[in-house]
Amino acid sequence: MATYAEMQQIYDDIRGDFRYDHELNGCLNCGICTATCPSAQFYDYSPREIVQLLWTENVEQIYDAMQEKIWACAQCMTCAARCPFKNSPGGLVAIMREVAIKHEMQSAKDVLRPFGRVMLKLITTGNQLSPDMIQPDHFPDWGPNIQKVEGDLRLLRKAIPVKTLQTVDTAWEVSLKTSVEMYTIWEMTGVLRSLELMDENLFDVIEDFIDEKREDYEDWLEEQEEDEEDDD
Amino acid sequence: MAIHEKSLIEPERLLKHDSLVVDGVDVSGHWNTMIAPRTITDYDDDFEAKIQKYGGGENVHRCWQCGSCTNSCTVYAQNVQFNPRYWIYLIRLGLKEEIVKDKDIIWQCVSCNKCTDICPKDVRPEGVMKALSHWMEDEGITGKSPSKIFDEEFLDQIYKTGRIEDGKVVQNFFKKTGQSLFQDWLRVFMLRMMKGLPIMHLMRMGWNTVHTPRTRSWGRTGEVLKAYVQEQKEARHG
Amino acid sequence: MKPTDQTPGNHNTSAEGTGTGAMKPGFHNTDGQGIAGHGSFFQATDLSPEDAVRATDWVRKHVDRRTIDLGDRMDDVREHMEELEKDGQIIIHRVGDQHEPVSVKTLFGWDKKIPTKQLWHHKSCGQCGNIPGYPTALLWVMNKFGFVPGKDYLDETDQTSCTAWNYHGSGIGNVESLAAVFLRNFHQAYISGKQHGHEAGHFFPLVHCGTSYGNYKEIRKYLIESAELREKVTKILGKLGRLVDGKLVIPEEIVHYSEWVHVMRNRIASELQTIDVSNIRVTAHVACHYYKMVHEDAIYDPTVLGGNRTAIITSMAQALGAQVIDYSTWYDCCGFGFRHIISEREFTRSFTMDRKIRVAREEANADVMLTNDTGCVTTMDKNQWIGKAHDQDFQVPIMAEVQFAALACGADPLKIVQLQWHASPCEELVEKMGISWDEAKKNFHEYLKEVEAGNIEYLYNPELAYGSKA
Amino acid sequence: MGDTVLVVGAGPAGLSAAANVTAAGYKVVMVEKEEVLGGAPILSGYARLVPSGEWAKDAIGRMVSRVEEDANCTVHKNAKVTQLDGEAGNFTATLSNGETVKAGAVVLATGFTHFDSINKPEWGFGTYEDVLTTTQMEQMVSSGKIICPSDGRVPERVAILLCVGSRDRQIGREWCSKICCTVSANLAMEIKEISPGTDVFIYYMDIRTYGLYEDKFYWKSQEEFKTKFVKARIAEVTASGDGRLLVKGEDTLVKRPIVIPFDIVVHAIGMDPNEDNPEISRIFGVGLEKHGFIERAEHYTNTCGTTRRGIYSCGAAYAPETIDDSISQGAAAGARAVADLHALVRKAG
Repeated sequence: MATYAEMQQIYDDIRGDFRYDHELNGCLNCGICTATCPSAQFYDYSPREIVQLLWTENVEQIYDAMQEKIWACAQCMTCAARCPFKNSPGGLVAIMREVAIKHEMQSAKDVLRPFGRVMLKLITTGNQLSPDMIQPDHFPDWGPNIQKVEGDLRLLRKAIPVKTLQTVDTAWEVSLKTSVEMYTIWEMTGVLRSLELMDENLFDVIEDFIDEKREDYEDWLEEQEEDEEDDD
Repeated sequence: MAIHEKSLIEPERLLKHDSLVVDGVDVSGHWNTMIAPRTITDYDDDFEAKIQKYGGGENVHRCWQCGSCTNSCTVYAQNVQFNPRYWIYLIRLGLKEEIVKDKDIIWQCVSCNKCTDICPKDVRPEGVMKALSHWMEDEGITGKSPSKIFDEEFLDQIYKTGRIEDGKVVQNFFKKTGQSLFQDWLRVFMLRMMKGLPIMHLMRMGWNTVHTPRTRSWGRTGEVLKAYVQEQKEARHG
Repeated sequence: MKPTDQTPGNHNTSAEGTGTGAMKPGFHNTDGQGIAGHGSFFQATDLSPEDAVRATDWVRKHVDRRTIDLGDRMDDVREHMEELEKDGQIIIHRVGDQHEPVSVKTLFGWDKKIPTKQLWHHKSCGQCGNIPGYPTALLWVMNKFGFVPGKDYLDETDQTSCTAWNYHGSGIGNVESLAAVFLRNFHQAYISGKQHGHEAGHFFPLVHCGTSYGNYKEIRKYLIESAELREKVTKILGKLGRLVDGKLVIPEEIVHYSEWVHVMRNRIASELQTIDVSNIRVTAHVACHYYKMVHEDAIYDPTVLGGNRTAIITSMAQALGAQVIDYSTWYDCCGFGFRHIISEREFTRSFTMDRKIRVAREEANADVMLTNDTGCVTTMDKNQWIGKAHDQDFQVPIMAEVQFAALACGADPLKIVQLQWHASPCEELVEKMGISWDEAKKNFHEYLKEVEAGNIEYLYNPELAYGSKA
Repeated sequence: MGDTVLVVGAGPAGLSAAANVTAAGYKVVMVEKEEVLGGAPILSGYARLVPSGEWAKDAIGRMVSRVEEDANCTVHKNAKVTQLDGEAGNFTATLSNGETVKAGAVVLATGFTHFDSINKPEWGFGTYEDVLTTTQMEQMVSSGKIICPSDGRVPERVAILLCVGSRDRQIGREWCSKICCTVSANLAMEIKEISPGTDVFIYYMDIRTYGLYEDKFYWKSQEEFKTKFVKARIAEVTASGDGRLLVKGEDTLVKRPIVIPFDIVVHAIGMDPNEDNPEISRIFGVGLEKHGFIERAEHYTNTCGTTRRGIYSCGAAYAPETIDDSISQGAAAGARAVADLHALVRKAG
């Protein structure tokens, strides 16, 4: 359990996000957001209550909501499109999630764990999903008919008449240079640092991968230069 | 894969086959788990009128949800789940399922009547709590409350004899509620009472408990009374 | 009212009476008391459909229904972009005449330019990984119009996902990273023409993914609003060599593929369609991130759904002549939920079955549900089989509107529309459209042998995918 | 001319202003853009008025005939002011019918425009025939029959949604329209009176039946006519497969989402600034406040003033207003205009 000062700091961090005033103008407790919220149909979760907690600066219950409730949000943003006050409850939840990560909250770690494969793929390749991630044995609940033509995945991907899609371990082929540019973005915007806080093992794996790819790219650049010299 | 936000779902809304194969695929447990929605999809338009037919519930439609009753409530001060304002709202819209969730606390009203005193629209929340309790008993949602059993014993004696014998009421009440007659407090109570009463009075009480005399020329009055009460009840609740 | 037999609001779409101050015949009550149907005598008894239209029609005297003054709170981000450009802070990647744009109206009646040519395909990771028929159907339709790959469109490897799925799912990421990814991708779009001998700005980005589209629009707003964010991101893009004259490049419009389909719908129907789909009952599901994020920028068309709901998907289905059927959860999300579809699957499948698939079957008796985003197709397509576990076997085929359009234009359901990747019963729809699934499947198996032998048929020259080497 | 007041708009406020000016012995030229006098209550066919309970036709009709029978009042129907020259004490107005009017003072009683529900498309107006506005429901009440426009059946349930076009930043309506709570409570009673088998539900955020409207409308509607007030602002209205309407909201007291079937949904539409206000502002040279209503001058010593000397305003031209208060304000504006003329006479004398 966090101290009051820590909870206050968490609230201050939420409040300090430059989007905060944009996403929260006030609240008349009308319930339109919750009415349109898919999660509210199934969970005891209510964007109205989240907004009310923030609006009334209830730091203890804000902290409480960050243990579990904020992760129920489906981020569909229907609430934002509907709110008569032009608040964005979903946007506020996004800020709260970022702050949960910054404060290394357990809820954020729990939520991230099953997302690890997506994170790995995303950060190393710039794609978030790949065909080889969708294997029937990973998704028994998607049924036996997960695809209608049986056969080797590699071959079926080759049968897509678009060159960039004939891949198996990425959704589309991403050039090496592009991936390396992404790594710079991850570093400079603190994304890798966030990941390190959340899952050190995953971070280590990703860092090794990044180093390797960067070396590949350096090698490739040298080759290019040599080629050019040869051309001269 | 466990549901991370499981505490946000009432257990009865989780639909799950522990062991299930569909089209040759093993989808046991969480692979087939589904959640039933918590959305309210209709009102029971007749429910308010039903409660209004119970004594005390007549004014429930006047409520405008100011919350004075809950704020002033003696029980609420002990248990914030005890919320007359909320139940009144549920009655008005006929949201029975929500009411039933609180079946184990609604009867706890102590009839202090502070709510009725403070209500700006004369809803008489105390009466509504009684009406609601009685409805739940009639529907079999809750068992008979001790006070209901007491009332019945009381009435039964009236019907039979036109009068009540305190000793017998207590005796039968204890029997019907499955409580032992030999309770310490009762023993002390009886002993002290006996000490203070004239001997003739005590003897008459003892005699009456055994012989249960009837009010003079009571005749069929009890039967007529009983039939009338039943008639009234049927007229109210149909 | 028989909503199952008619499109919602289609009683509003009659040709006359939508213009400036237009009044239909019979608008005035004969007793002289009524102005534009405002009469004191409500024409309520036994209304014919025409009279029912009239009963609600007085509002249509308003000229431009949604050109409402929203004060300072709803201003057009594009105007601020112009100011920033004048101020020398950014470069706008404009939709020019060479892109042969079509102008459409958005929610508040503002104009939006949709380029129809010289498009840079900005792919969707979910589509490409999971529903490849999405991009192939789109490219195939463009080829059918005679588009020249490398000139009229470009599909290349120098692009990444928008990364917003991850952000919305896990919370890892931030506005700066999303902004840097957005600007990096769109800078590449801006300069991509050069490698093929065109000017900078030749290709205009066409975003395939609904979430990318919503995310980019939101991020663009933040970029325009916040000098601090621009400064931070300029540093990053500078390091990547992704500035032009030291400035950020921001597109004038952010364009979703379904908007392209919308503006091309009549040409698709008149020039390409070969199959009659008038017997097909269509339900539409519009991606939340298409019309709920930065909602002032979504397309609304008075001739589609009375302009009361966003036009895309419905407009395509109507142009092809299909029956579009309303259903009560039209506005609902699909249940994707970003993290939910991976790690909170109980929610996703429950929501999609209860609020979408069941309703489409029971209320609309739909032959197909059309949508315009990866997440929605995946969610509704893959999660309906498990309904069988709890007596919810509703069987509604799910696909993108562009896949449906390609089918209607004679595309091969497997080779082109790639329906083999779908779990929902698309076979039934294909058969109902008069296409033999079995034959298509047989042909496809034959084709797989060719592929194995290295004889692959491409929609464009594969070399084009590699603009810059590496 | 120094003995004439130009009154623009012949609704309750304008009719009241005109009558008060002539009562003080001065002349009125009245300009009305529609072909009948009476303003919104007549043009939109209101049923019985709040709080008098009189039929609009009778109540406002008396105001109309009082002015029409007044020899000192000249009325131009189907006409607009297209140009206003001069200054306080000496205005010259050119009308669209070619006439010219000289007046010492001007009263703008130009009223409001009903909110157009089409701007709130997710609430189903214009999509479903059984979604109506309060003005349409008033018309139905006037017709004496409560039925679903789609198929003529008697509705089992009617929902009235408050704050349609009011208190909504999404669509740039940040004001409370003041009258809708009371009008809706009144309408619920009228519906129940005509159709006792119909239950009426009012969906609200908070109820603003201020002053004496409280017991006469809110309480009465609830206690005597069994109107149910549900604390939820509705998010969307769609139709179910059986043709009934579904209203989707969150019951904020039960804290659960609701999707409830109804037969008719009524939008309690708010009051927009007169859609002609930009034009009115330009022609008369008066300012508009930020929402688009006519801007008030300093109120304490310049009651009914606008930003231009010699031009006064009243009623719903300023802000959402009740009929009764519009009439009072019209009288006040008339008095202010007369005071100006009187000052001219004294100056001339």
